[in-house]
Amino acid sequence: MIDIVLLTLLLAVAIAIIRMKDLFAVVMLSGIYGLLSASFFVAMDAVDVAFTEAAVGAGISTLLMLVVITMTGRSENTTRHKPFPALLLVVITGCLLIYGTLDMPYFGSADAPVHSHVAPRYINDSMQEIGIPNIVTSILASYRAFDTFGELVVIFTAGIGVLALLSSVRRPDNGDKIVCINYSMHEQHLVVRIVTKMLLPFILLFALYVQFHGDFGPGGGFQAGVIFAAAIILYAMLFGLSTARIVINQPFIQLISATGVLLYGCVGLVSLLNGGNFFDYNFLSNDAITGQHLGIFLIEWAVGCTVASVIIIIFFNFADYRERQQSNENEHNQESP
Amino acid sequence: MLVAATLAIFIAMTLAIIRGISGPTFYDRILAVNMFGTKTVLLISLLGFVMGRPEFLDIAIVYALINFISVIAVLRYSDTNQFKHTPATETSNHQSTEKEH
Amino acid sequence: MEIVINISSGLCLFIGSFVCVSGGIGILRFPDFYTRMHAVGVTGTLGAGMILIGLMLYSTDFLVFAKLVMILLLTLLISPTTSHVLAKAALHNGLMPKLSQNTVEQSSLEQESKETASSKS
Amino acid sequence: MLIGLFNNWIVVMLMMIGLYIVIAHGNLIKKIVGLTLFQTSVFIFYISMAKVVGGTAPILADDIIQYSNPLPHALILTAIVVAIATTALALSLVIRIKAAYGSIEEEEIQRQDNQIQADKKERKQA
Repeated sequence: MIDIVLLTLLLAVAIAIIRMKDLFAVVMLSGIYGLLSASFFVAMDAVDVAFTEAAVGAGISTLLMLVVITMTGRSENTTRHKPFPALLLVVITGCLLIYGTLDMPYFGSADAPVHSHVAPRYINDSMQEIGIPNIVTSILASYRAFDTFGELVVIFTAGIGVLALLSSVRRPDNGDKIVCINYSMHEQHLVVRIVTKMLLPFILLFALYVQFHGDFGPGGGFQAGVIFAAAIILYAMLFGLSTARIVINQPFIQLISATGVLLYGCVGLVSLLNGGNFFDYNFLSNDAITGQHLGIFLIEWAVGCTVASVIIIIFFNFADYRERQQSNENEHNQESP
Repeated sequence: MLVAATLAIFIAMTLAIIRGISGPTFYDRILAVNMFGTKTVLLISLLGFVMGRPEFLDIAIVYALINFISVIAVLRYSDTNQFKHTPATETSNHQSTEKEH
Repeated sequence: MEIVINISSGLCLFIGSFVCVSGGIGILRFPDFYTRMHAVGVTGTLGAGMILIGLMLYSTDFLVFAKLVMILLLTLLISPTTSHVLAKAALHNGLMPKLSQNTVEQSSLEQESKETASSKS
Repeated sequence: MLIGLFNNWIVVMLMMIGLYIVIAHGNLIKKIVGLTLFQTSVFIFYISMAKVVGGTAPILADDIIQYSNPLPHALILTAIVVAIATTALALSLVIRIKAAYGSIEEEEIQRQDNQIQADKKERKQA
């Protein structure tokens, strides 16, 4: 029942997104869309996914789009090209897909093909084989560790891509002006600054809690990384990018992101050298369960480091590019009259 | 009572979405998103109790934090000229609100 | 004893949901941004507080109780802050409250007081 | 049938809305939002596939027999983080396009490209 209401709301928001011309409104609605889909994931028992989607879909992705909109302009061109062929194509594809769903098993049926293949083994045996209660974590970090390694490398590569596209060597003489912009912008936000100072230690502690609690409840490296990055982003937004860069400078964070991937790979290599398969944690220690615990612990740390640092890198570069653009514009405005 | 409270939260969420869509100024939209976020925190807490496993309240904490961060982000990055409030930036016909301006 | 707790938690939940719905109606029906924000700011904190207290009375586990307390504290801290920042940003970026026609003088007065306030800060 | 397949139909509609935005809108940011809708619809599809009626979240506890399927959860969890990373890459491309062309409307970019091509041809003929 809950899922039907949530899905209907999702559909309404999506239709509203098509019709909006103001890109700012589109981004705000996509934030609502992220929150709604995360609530849907909770209603579907996917607590780990809801955790991630809440932090990523509703928080970070909205934030990044917002930063970009402030650089690229807010209003969309009203003319759409070829709306009718597009509509026709979409309707035909949609009808075919709906025809395809008629053969699908009904929602929630326990004998659907998905539930008959490997899932029973994960549910029944993971406690004996891995020894941690959260099945999602044991699948993610142990049974399908190689998969997760691939995903981590994708995230790392995306971070490198953003660096390659946006980063530049900072000219030292430009720094003062940027500090000036920051200063004038933030001197009035006293209340938020104080509240943020109170909240920041709590957020960082909570990220660590999520990191370590991932074996027993919803959480783990991905979520902890995103929450940690969100805390740093909050700091950078309110206290200025240059201040945040003093806390976490660019080479350091780049090093951390690479270290994460390296650590992940090394865990696999060590288990290979100890006589097992790649990512076979049973061989990390004399006792199989201890080995599994050690492997999952290390891998969650590797994931957390890489995710946090890549998201921080992405945000820093976006915000940095924006500040450089703004200071260039200011210079231009000062010269032109 | 839990189910009734969940229903009430759903109604409040729907109203917030309507305000978020219809808008007129972009502050109304931020307000709607903010309210929607608070209601989502409550919904998640309630859902935990309705579904019988209330130990996953960590998610609600994350929601509260993320909601704060996104509102701060919106306000932090709305300092450029294109977000200055002028009647020309209005998207719908509620412009009568700003006649005095 | 159990009955008392059940009734009081039900009462808290009922008050909380009523406040939440009235806040929703407020955000939809009020004429301009500031009054809408008033509706959301007041009902958001109160409604969330009542519902969370109701859930606390329901909870049997200590950890669940502690997490609910944490959410309540966060809401009490965050919700007023966001309202404050939002109103301030709206005023700074030139969104004026909707006033009835015969209080235009008042609006100019307000403009002045705003300017003095911003020069002070 | 209506209740049994409702989730799938909504997923199809969301997916098609995303596809329509990607095809029919010229603004690059809107296109990225459309892609996000498309991605999220896939996530919803997987997660609603994993649900078992009467099951609870796949975190083992003593007194629970029926769990939802944890495998799609693990897949989607990583997919969400990958989605944000790729979206960020796309957004940074948009920033560079804006810097190079001064616009993020597809038609304007195409027009400028054609202009450059035509200029080159003219120069060659000359």
